[in-house]
Formats: sequence, structure tokens, C-alpha cells
Amino acid sequence: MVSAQLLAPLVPALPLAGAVIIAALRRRLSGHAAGLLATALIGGAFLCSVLLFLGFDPAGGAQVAHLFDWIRVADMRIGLAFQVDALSLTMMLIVTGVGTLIHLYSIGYMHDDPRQSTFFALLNLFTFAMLLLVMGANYAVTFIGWEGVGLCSYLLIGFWYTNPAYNYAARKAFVMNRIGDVGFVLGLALVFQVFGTLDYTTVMERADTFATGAPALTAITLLLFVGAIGKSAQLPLFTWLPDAMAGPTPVSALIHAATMVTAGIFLLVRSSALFVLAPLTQDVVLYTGLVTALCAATIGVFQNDIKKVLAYSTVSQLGYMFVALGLGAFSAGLFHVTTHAFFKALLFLGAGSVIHALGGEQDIRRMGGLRSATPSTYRTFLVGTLAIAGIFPLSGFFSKDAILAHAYQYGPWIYALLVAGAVLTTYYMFRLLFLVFFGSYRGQAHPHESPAVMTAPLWVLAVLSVVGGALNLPHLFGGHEPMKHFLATAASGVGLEHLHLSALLEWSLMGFSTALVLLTIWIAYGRFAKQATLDPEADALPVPQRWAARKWYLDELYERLFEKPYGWLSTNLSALLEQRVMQPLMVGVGGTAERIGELLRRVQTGNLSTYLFAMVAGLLLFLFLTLNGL
Amino acid sequence: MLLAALLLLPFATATLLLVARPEAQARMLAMASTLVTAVVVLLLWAGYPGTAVTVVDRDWAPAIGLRLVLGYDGIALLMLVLTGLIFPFIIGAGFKQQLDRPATVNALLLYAQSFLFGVFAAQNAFLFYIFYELALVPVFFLLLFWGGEHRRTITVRFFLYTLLGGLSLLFGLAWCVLQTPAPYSADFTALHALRLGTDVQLWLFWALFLAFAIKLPIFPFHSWQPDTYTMAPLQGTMVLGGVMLKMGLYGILRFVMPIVPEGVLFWRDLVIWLSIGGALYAGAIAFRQREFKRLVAWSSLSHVGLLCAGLFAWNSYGVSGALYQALAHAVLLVGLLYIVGAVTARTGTGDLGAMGGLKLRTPRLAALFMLVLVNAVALPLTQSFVGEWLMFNGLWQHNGWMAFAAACTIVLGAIYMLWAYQRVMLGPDSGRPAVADADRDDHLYLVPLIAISLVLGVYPGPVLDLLEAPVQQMLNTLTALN
Amino acid sequence: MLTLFYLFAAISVLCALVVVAARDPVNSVIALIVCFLSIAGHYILLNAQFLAVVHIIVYTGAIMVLFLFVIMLLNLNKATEPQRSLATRVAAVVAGGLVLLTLLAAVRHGISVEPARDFDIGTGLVRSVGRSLFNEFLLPFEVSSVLFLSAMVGAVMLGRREKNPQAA
Amino acid sequence: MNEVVSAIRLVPLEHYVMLSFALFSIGLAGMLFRRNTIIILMCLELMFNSVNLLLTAFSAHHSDPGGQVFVFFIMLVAAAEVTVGLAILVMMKRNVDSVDIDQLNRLRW
Repeated sequence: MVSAQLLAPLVPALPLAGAVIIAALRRRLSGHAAGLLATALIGGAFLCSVLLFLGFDPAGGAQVAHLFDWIRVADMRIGLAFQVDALSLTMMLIVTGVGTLIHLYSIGYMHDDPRQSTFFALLNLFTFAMLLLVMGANYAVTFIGWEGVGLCSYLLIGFWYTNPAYNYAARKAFVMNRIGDVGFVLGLALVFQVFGTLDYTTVMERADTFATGAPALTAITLLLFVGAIGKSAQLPLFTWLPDAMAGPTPVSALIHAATMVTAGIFLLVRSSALFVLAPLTQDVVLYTGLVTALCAATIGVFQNDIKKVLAYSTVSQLGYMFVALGLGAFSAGLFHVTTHAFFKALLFLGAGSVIHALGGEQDIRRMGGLRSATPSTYRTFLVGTLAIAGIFPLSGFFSKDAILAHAYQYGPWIYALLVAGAVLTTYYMFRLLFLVFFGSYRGQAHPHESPAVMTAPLWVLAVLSVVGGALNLPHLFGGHEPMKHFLATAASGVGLEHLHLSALLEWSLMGFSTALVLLTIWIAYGRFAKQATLDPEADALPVPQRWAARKWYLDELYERLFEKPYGWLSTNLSALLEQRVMQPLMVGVGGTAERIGELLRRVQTGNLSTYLFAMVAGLLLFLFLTLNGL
Repeated sequence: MLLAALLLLPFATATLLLVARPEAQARMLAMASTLVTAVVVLLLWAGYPGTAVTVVDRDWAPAIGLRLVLGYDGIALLMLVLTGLIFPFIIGAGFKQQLDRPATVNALLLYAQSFLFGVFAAQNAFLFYIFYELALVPVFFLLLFWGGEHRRTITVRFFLYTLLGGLSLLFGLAWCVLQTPAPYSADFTALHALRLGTDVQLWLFWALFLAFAIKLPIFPFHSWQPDTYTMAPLQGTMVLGGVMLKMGLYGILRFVMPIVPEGVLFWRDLVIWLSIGGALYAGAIAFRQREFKRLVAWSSLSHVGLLCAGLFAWNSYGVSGALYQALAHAVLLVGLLYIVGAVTARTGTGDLGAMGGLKLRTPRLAALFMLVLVNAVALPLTQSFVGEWLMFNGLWQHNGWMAFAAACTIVLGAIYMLWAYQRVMLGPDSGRPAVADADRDDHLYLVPLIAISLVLGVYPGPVLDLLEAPVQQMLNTLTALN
Repeated sequence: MLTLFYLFAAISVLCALVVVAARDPVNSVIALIVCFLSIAGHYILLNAQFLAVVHIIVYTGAIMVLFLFVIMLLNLNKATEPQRSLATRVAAVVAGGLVLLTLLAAVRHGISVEPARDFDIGTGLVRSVGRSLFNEFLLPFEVSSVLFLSAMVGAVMLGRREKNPQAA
Repeated sequence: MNEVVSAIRLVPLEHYVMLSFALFSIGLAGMLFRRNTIIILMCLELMFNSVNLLLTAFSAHHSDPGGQVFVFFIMLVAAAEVTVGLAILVMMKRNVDSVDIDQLNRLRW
């Protein structure tokens, strides 16, 4: 096997090379060639990751490939170093694996866009940044990737830059992420102050010296969580994610569903050793995730844009993951990240296929009956929907069930709320499915199935969504949770998980939630499968529904609370404080000098005799003083 | 000898330009001169032995302690390198700007360069002061004769204001020199050896600091800056913001911190809060500026506030960060201003409200702007991030709330920079007649700048190593105090 | 000797007063010439022979004649000059007196002169002054020719009658 | 030889000092006293001469030719000064038709 020292830097280097080459040659390279090159390089990165995975010995601990010292001041040594361990390998495989499929899909999806090369360069750059994020051997390298994916996300959301709304969405995403980053940066500064280093291995080792609930650790974890809130779109910073759907659909699939938004989860799992020692933060994480999951689910029910529905489901699922982390079930959280990457990428790509088939139409009220026109898309989409609803034996069932079981152990009412969320998820996802693929077509376009280059990734993802559960098959089904044991070698928090529910209880919990989900599917089928009329606009809905459809007025609230006051502040600071106070202050200094000059120039009478007298007087004074001094 | 060449070459070229007035070849001559100085400054760096170097040491006016002492340590060398590397770009901007009487313009710029080298190489307080004020003279004429609207009023106002600071500095320095043992000496070594009483240090701090606070400028001494930056010709703004304000930073390090350490200890919290407050204030105001160049001016003010705060955190991270950021800020500001020039030349207006959709016509320029912009918002792997990260750490070590307030500037920075980018480049086609995309010259100019910011962002080691020893040495003063 | 000194001193002071007081500028010039001649006498008393001769040639011969020429050229020989007010005149006298007083106060304790050890009686002679002038002071001496040149050019420029008054 | 020395020393230096002070003060007072520019120039010459006299006296008593060389230079400067001064005077007469110094008051704020 090739050594990890050589292979590990190669993984991010390949997409970076792709980004640079395509960007440099984007005028000479045809869009198609750029797509192939980008896909091949990501595929290469995936192969490298697989090789690394095969050559990785979990018992041997983390392997660190140190390139060079990045920042070196006084006793601060931050290396540009990559860490290969169970956690980063898992994420690398997801990022490059799903990334390859989405690149492949994009070749078809973007084939008639004039700026195809730019798109692929950015997509490669994103993958590079995401790989830095997950492979970093210290917080700083992770932060490089963290900001890098933010930038790529900005550029890709605003990819069609002639539309001001898209640009606004892109800016909103970047700024909201930045708000989170403030927390992240400060968290890093605190980590450095407390531990004297940012290296993961050292920090996690030294974490043991702290007592549970140590204020320093609580502060660190809270600050890191603020960063995670921004990136992973949790309350109160989630409103950027639905708007981010302005970008091309593959972007939504790769960045805003499968990989980037899970960076927050990754960060928390990475720092699990700190989080298990900060129960206060864990509670905060738990409740934030819970509220976000429910809030986003309620909003999702009333969305009519195919991508918006998926976006809210993403926010909601991310909430589930945070709940898992808050419960201390790190492996369950990451397991859900993995399965979610499969089925959410699948759903987004399926949605993209639908949009492609309808020539850009995104409103589900003007779809319907696409089952026959786009059979491949329909079948794979159905698999994805079933997976997200958690139907046995699809992957979503296992990952969601793991979280629910942990929730029940922590507190039945949390379990109850999560099941309610799952029911809502099932409801709006099947509403989506039925409105799009069932009934009769309500639009004007001529639907056609997407080319093979797009459907092939769909099928691959569908298969993964079905069998993904095997990655962490619980004991109940004869498995022995391989993923959990694998991750336990990298994230010490995973080793502390314990689930001690009786088999009977577990069976009944599963049965209960599955029954509710099936019931919901039946209701949804009854309401939407044969619907011929359009749903009313949000404003026409009765009160509680209208509020939910309006995203609980969060955007309006932020606008009133932050955007408008900030604009007002900016204008008035400039107009009032600066113009009325600061400027006159400075002018006053100049003015005083001028007034003194005005007074002094009167001395210049122009009369030579006066000057003579003055001269003599000066002479006298001088002589007098000199003589007195003698 | 190399150091002497640094001072004399620009001076000689400038004099030649002024006397012979070869208008047609002026830009090329000036460019050649600055390129040679850039090489010389790099040679100087390559030959740096790692400890302070004194090159010239002789009496000039011993009665007042004025001596001709030239030399450099790591910090001064960084400033020399900064001046040497940035000036080719400042001269280069003139090829597109095409001011009239290019011989005079370039001569003034080269004079400024020569004097700036003097400022950073002087090892004697009065010598420093002479160069410090001399450097202002060419800029004054540049602003007065080639400035924009209201140039006379604004220039005079700026000049008076800075001179006021200079006067206070002169007074402070003279006072300090009189405290040295007879025969008086204004050498840095003599001044740094002073141990003044605490009550004296409390007021002397402001006498010394005021000049640099105005020069930088930090809140609330900043009012001259937006007007001046906006009105000045592009190259003038580049000199002012790219290099001259670093004199303020350098002065604080050379005078304020070593001479009045107790004064710094007493006032630093106030100064840091003023700086950070100013940074936030400027960041907030920048957001609603209607003029592109004024927005850049306010953004510079915001960056500089942070820089000053980092300096006064007074630990190795803060000081190194501030110094590193000084270099980054120069590269950034020159790049941004060049973009302003390029955009204004293409749209014929500096009004952000009247722009938009430029990217449709000029995708390459937009890409270059974006690459400059990532440095402006301090994304990692750019120079600015290294500086800001170190400053945040430095501030954090001093006071967490300060670090928090300082870190908020990254949000404000993202807000106004992206807004500017959107206003200029993005959006629907504004129906403007065809404008040319970035041409070979634009690439020749911006690509090296971007390369510097990226290379030094990925591998800042050489610069940080350069600073290590002198910063540590300076901070030992503080350790000795506590 | 002392008598001669007092005589010359009296003449010079008296003539100086006449210079100031005379209404007619021509009288002033004559008085100044006499005053200068008496100063030349002082020079001779001090054995400064070279200076005495140069003084008479330069001042009496050249400068004062120049003054006389100008006065005649400009037709200033009439006492047409407007007088200063009495107050100003008094102030002028007081100022002069004060300067005198202050100066005298400066030397009220006398001046102690160390007698030179190797007294050279030829100090004021042409040989001695010339040697000093052409050794130590050669450069200033040569440079002074530039001064004269510029003074000459300046005088010619100023004295030239402008053809076009607007151009001035 | 000693006769010459004693002859010079016979008049005390104080006498020359007083005399030259007197001449200087008279010149100064005259400058303020008169309005005729030409007289003022003459008073200037008078003040020059008082200084010359003082220098010569000290030079003689110290037996240092340097002082007399200085006097020589002062004469040079005075000659040049008078040349330019009188040229200005002629200009003035031509332009404002007066040699009254109070007429020259245009150089002011």
C-alpha cells in the first residue's frame, strides 16, 4: 500500500489541481471536457480515499501528514497538516464519493450553460475546501476549509449572477455563515489559550485533564457550536439555506444537502471529547436541534417550490443530527449524516432531473403525473422518499431509529417530539412525491426523461440509500454496528455512548414510529395523489398555516431586527455623527489655525517705518534679555 | 551600501525627472527605478543577518542630539520591503491613470518613496521626524495639483491636521531628548534606555501617540481620511493608504511602546476600544457609501482600526499580527484601488448606484476583483487572514470581549465588500455600451498582487520569522515592567 | 594722540548728527563724507593704513559720490521732504537713546583686553592684511566677485527703463 | 617700534567702543527719524561704519589682521548693497514719484 503520508495530501490536491487547470484554461476547454476532467479528478480523489481506507488500520490511531508550518509565531505552531483517521476517512469517502456522482450528473445538467467550465472549476474548488475541512489535523486547517466552502457556496449560489435575488441569497448565505464564524474564530482562540495548541490529537488528549462542566470547555464548545449553527443552518441562522436553493440544483445537492451543511456535525463529532465534558453545551445543542427540526418541518409542509421543500427537510434532518449529538450519540449523528448524504443527494438530483425535464419549472403545483414521463427519476425519487421517511429496511430507517432510541432513553417527550417531526417529514415528502409524479400533468412543458449521465448517478445513489443501513447495522438486526466501532477509534466521545434499552422496548418503539409513518403516507396519498386543483397561495391560508408557510416570519423578523436597523445605523452614523460631529471637529482644528493666521497677518501693515520700529524694539528686547542673562 | 542605494536611487531619479522632464519616458523611468529598488530591498532581506544592522553612524547636529544613524532590524526591514515592493505597483497604476505632467507626478512619487525609506531606516528620533514630515511634502503637492473636487480645502485641512499631530510628536520627542544624559542624544538606543516617571508617561503617551493616531488614523482622529482618500488621485491614495499610514504603526512601535511603556499600560484599554469601535464604526458606514472609492476608504479605516487594536494587545500574537497585517493591508488596498480605477474608467462613474452588470462584459476583471476581495474579507490562505487571526488571538489573550468585538468586523467586512462586489459586477445588464475586459496590463498589474497575497497567505513563515526576534525583544520591556 | 582721537571723535559724532538733522539731502551727504573722513583718521590712529586708504576710496570716493549722483539725478536737492510727526521723532530719538544706553550698560564694567604677546606692528599694513586675505580668506574673497557681479546685474536690471509699463 | 605700540595703546579701547556705540545709535535713530529713503540708506552706511570702526579697533589692539579683513568684506558688501539700494531708489522715484518711505506700503496683507 502507498503510505498515507503521500496519499493523504493527494486527495485534496487533485480537486485543487482541477479547479486551477479548469479556471486557467476555461477559454480553451470545452464545457464538456471541463466536466469530464473535473469528474475524473474527483474520481481520482475518491480512489485515493478508498486506497487510504483499505490501508488504514483503525487500531493504529490517526496518521498525520504534516506538510509545513503554516503560522509560526512565538509558541504558536500551526501546521498545514492532514489527519487520516476513522472520522476523516468516513467524511472523505462521503465527500468524494457523492461528489463524483454529482459531478457526473452535472455534466448532463449543465450541458447547455455557457459558463460550464467556471461551474466545474468552482465545484472542484468546493470539493478541495471540503476535503481540507474534514482532513485537517488541527482546527485551523479545518477553518481554512470551513471558510473555503463558504466562499464556494457564495459563488455557486450566485452562479447565475444576473438575477439580483440570487445575488442577495448568496450574500445572505455568506454573511450568516460569517456570523457563525465569529463564534468559531473565538472558539479557536480560546482552544489555543486553554490547550496551547490547535492539533486535534493533543487537544483531545489534554481534554481528559478537565473536570466535567469546566467553564473553559463549556465556553469552547458553545463558541464552536455557534460556528456550527451558521454552517449547518440551525436556528436562529437557518434562513439562508432555503434561499441558497437559488444555485444550480447539483450545487444544492452537493453543498447544501450532502456535504457542506454537515460540516457543523463533523466539527462537533471531531470535538466530541470536549463536548462530553460540557453537559450544558450538550443541552443547548439538543434543544437547538430539536426546535430547528420541528420548526423547519412545519414550514416544509406548506412549501410549493420543489427545492424549497427539500431544503427545509434538510434543515429538519440537520436538526435531528444535532439532537443526536446533544444526546451524546455521536456515531448515530454521523451515521445519519452518511445516509442523509445518500438519500438527500438522491432527492435533490431527482428534483434536478424533474426541473430539467420540465425546462426549469420548480413549482410543484404545475407538475404532476411525471411517473410515466420520467420513469427512472420516479423510481429513484421514490426510493429516496421512502428512505427519508424511515421505512424498513432502507438506510434512513436505521439511522433515524438510532437517534429515536437514544432520545427515548434521554426522555420520552423528546422522543415524542422527534416522532412528530418524522411524521411531518413523511407528510410533506409524500405530498411532494404525489404532487410531482402522481395525478395528471398540470403544466405546459413537454416532460422528457433526463439522459443517462444524469440517471446513472441517481441509480447509484438509490442503491446506496437502500443498502446504506448496513454500514451501522444494529445488534437487533444481527449486525454489530461496524461504523460505531470504526468511529470510536477516532472520536473518543463515541466510545462513551451507551444504549441500554430492552429489545422488546426497541421493537415496540420501531413499530410505533413505522406505524405512524405508514399512516401518514396513507393520509398523504389520499389528499394529494389525485389532486387536480392547485394549492392556494400562502397568503390565502388560515392563520396558523399561513404563519408556517411564511417561515414563521423569521425573514421579516430579521429584516426588522437587523437589516433595517443596520442600514439605518449605517446611514445615520454617516449622516449625523460623521457629518455633524466628527467632520466639524476636524474642520475646527483647521479653522482655528486659519483664524490665528487671520489675526497675525494684521501685523503685516506694509508700512516700512513700522517694520523699522518693530525691528529696533526687537533688537532692544534681545539686547536687554541677553545682558540680563549675562 | 544597499540601504544608501534605497534612499538615493529614488531621490536621484526623481531629481532627474524634475530637471529633465522627459514627459514621454517618465513612467518607464520611474518604473525602472522602483523595480531596481524592489530588487535591492529583496537583496537587503536576503542578506539580513538576523540581528539589528547599523549602516551609517555619524554626527550631524550633535547639539540637539540629531545624528545621522541609518540601520534596520526585522521590523524596519519589513517596512522597507513593504515600501520597496508596493511602489512598483503605485507607479504602475500611473500607466492607466494618465495624469498630466507625468514627469512631475512620478518625481513626487519617487521623492515620497525615498523619504519613506528614510523614515524606516532612521535610527535617530529627529532624523525619523525629518523624514516623517518630508514624506508628506510630495504627497501634498500631488493632492493639491492632481486631486479631485474641493482639492484645495481638503488638502489643506489634511495637511494642517497631520501637521498638528507632527507638532505634538516633535514636542514629545524634544522633551524626551532633553531627558537623556548629556550630551543629548536622540538615538533610538538612548531614548529606549530612558526610564521616565509614571506621571510623566501618562501625558507623554498622548504627545507621542497623537501624531500616529492621526496618521493611521484611528477613531476619533479619522475625519480627514475618507475625504482625502476619495479626493486624492489614485496613486496618491495608494501612497497614503498603502505605505504612509504604516509610518504611524511603525512610529507607535518605535516610540510609544518602548519610551512610555507605563503610559501604554495605562491607556491601552481605551486605545483598543477606540480602535475597535472605530473599526466597527467604519465598517458600518462603509456599507452605505454611494461612491466606490469612498467605500474603499472606509474599509481601509476599518482594517486600520483592527490593526491598531492588535498592536496594543501588546503580546507577540497581536504585534506580529498587526505588522503582518500592515503588509497585507498595503497589498490589499493597492489592489482594491486599482480595481476602483479600472471600474471607474470603464463605467465613467464612481457612483455605486449607477453601476451593475459589469461582469457580463468583463468576466476577467470580475474574477480578478473576486480574488482581491477574498483577501479583503480575510478568507484563510490569504495574507489578511494570517494577520487577523494573530490579532484576534492577541486580543483574546488580553480580553475576550475585545476579541469578540474585533471579530465582529469580519461580518461587517463581508457585508460591505460583497455588497460593493454585487453593486459593481453582478446584476442584470445595465445596457452600457461595450466596455473592454481586463487587458494584458491589468493582468500584469493585478496578478502579481494577488500572487503575493496568496503565497504569503499560504506560507507566511519568512515574514513571521523576520518579526520574531525584534517583537520578542520589544515585548521584554513589558515583561520587565510587570 | 588722545587729543587727535577726541578731535576726530567730535567731528564724526557732530557730522553724524548733521546727517540726520539736515533738511537738504546734499548737506547730509557732505556731512557724511566729512564723518567718513574723520573715521579714516581713526583708522590711521589705529595704524590701519590699508583700511584707511580703502575706506577713503570706497566710501568717500565711490559710495558717497554715488549718493550725490542719485540725489542730483532725482533732483532731490530741495528740502521737499515731508516731516515725521513730533511724536514719531521723539520716539525715534528715545529709541536711539535706549539702544545707546543698553549698549553702554553692556560695557559698564569695562573691557579687559589681554595684551597680545607677540604684538605685530605691521598688523594694519598692506602686507599683513593681504597675507591674511589671500590665505585664510581666499575663497570668500573670490566669491565676493560673484556678489559684485550679481549686484551689478541687479542694478542694471532695476535701473533699466521699462519699455512697456504693463510688463513690469 | 614700541612707540607705535604705545601710540595705539594710548587711546583706550573703551573710547572706541563708546564712539562706535554713539555713531551706531545716531544712525539707528536717524533711520527712524527720517522719511527720506536716501537719508535712511545713508544712516545705514553710518551704522556700517561704526561697526567697522569697532572691528578695526579690536583688531589693532589684538594685533589680529582678521578683523581688518572682515572690515574689508563689510565694505564689499556695503558697496554692493548701496548699488542695489540706490537702483531700487531710482525705480521707486520713477514708479511712485517720491522717495518717501511711507509710500512703500503695498507689500501687505
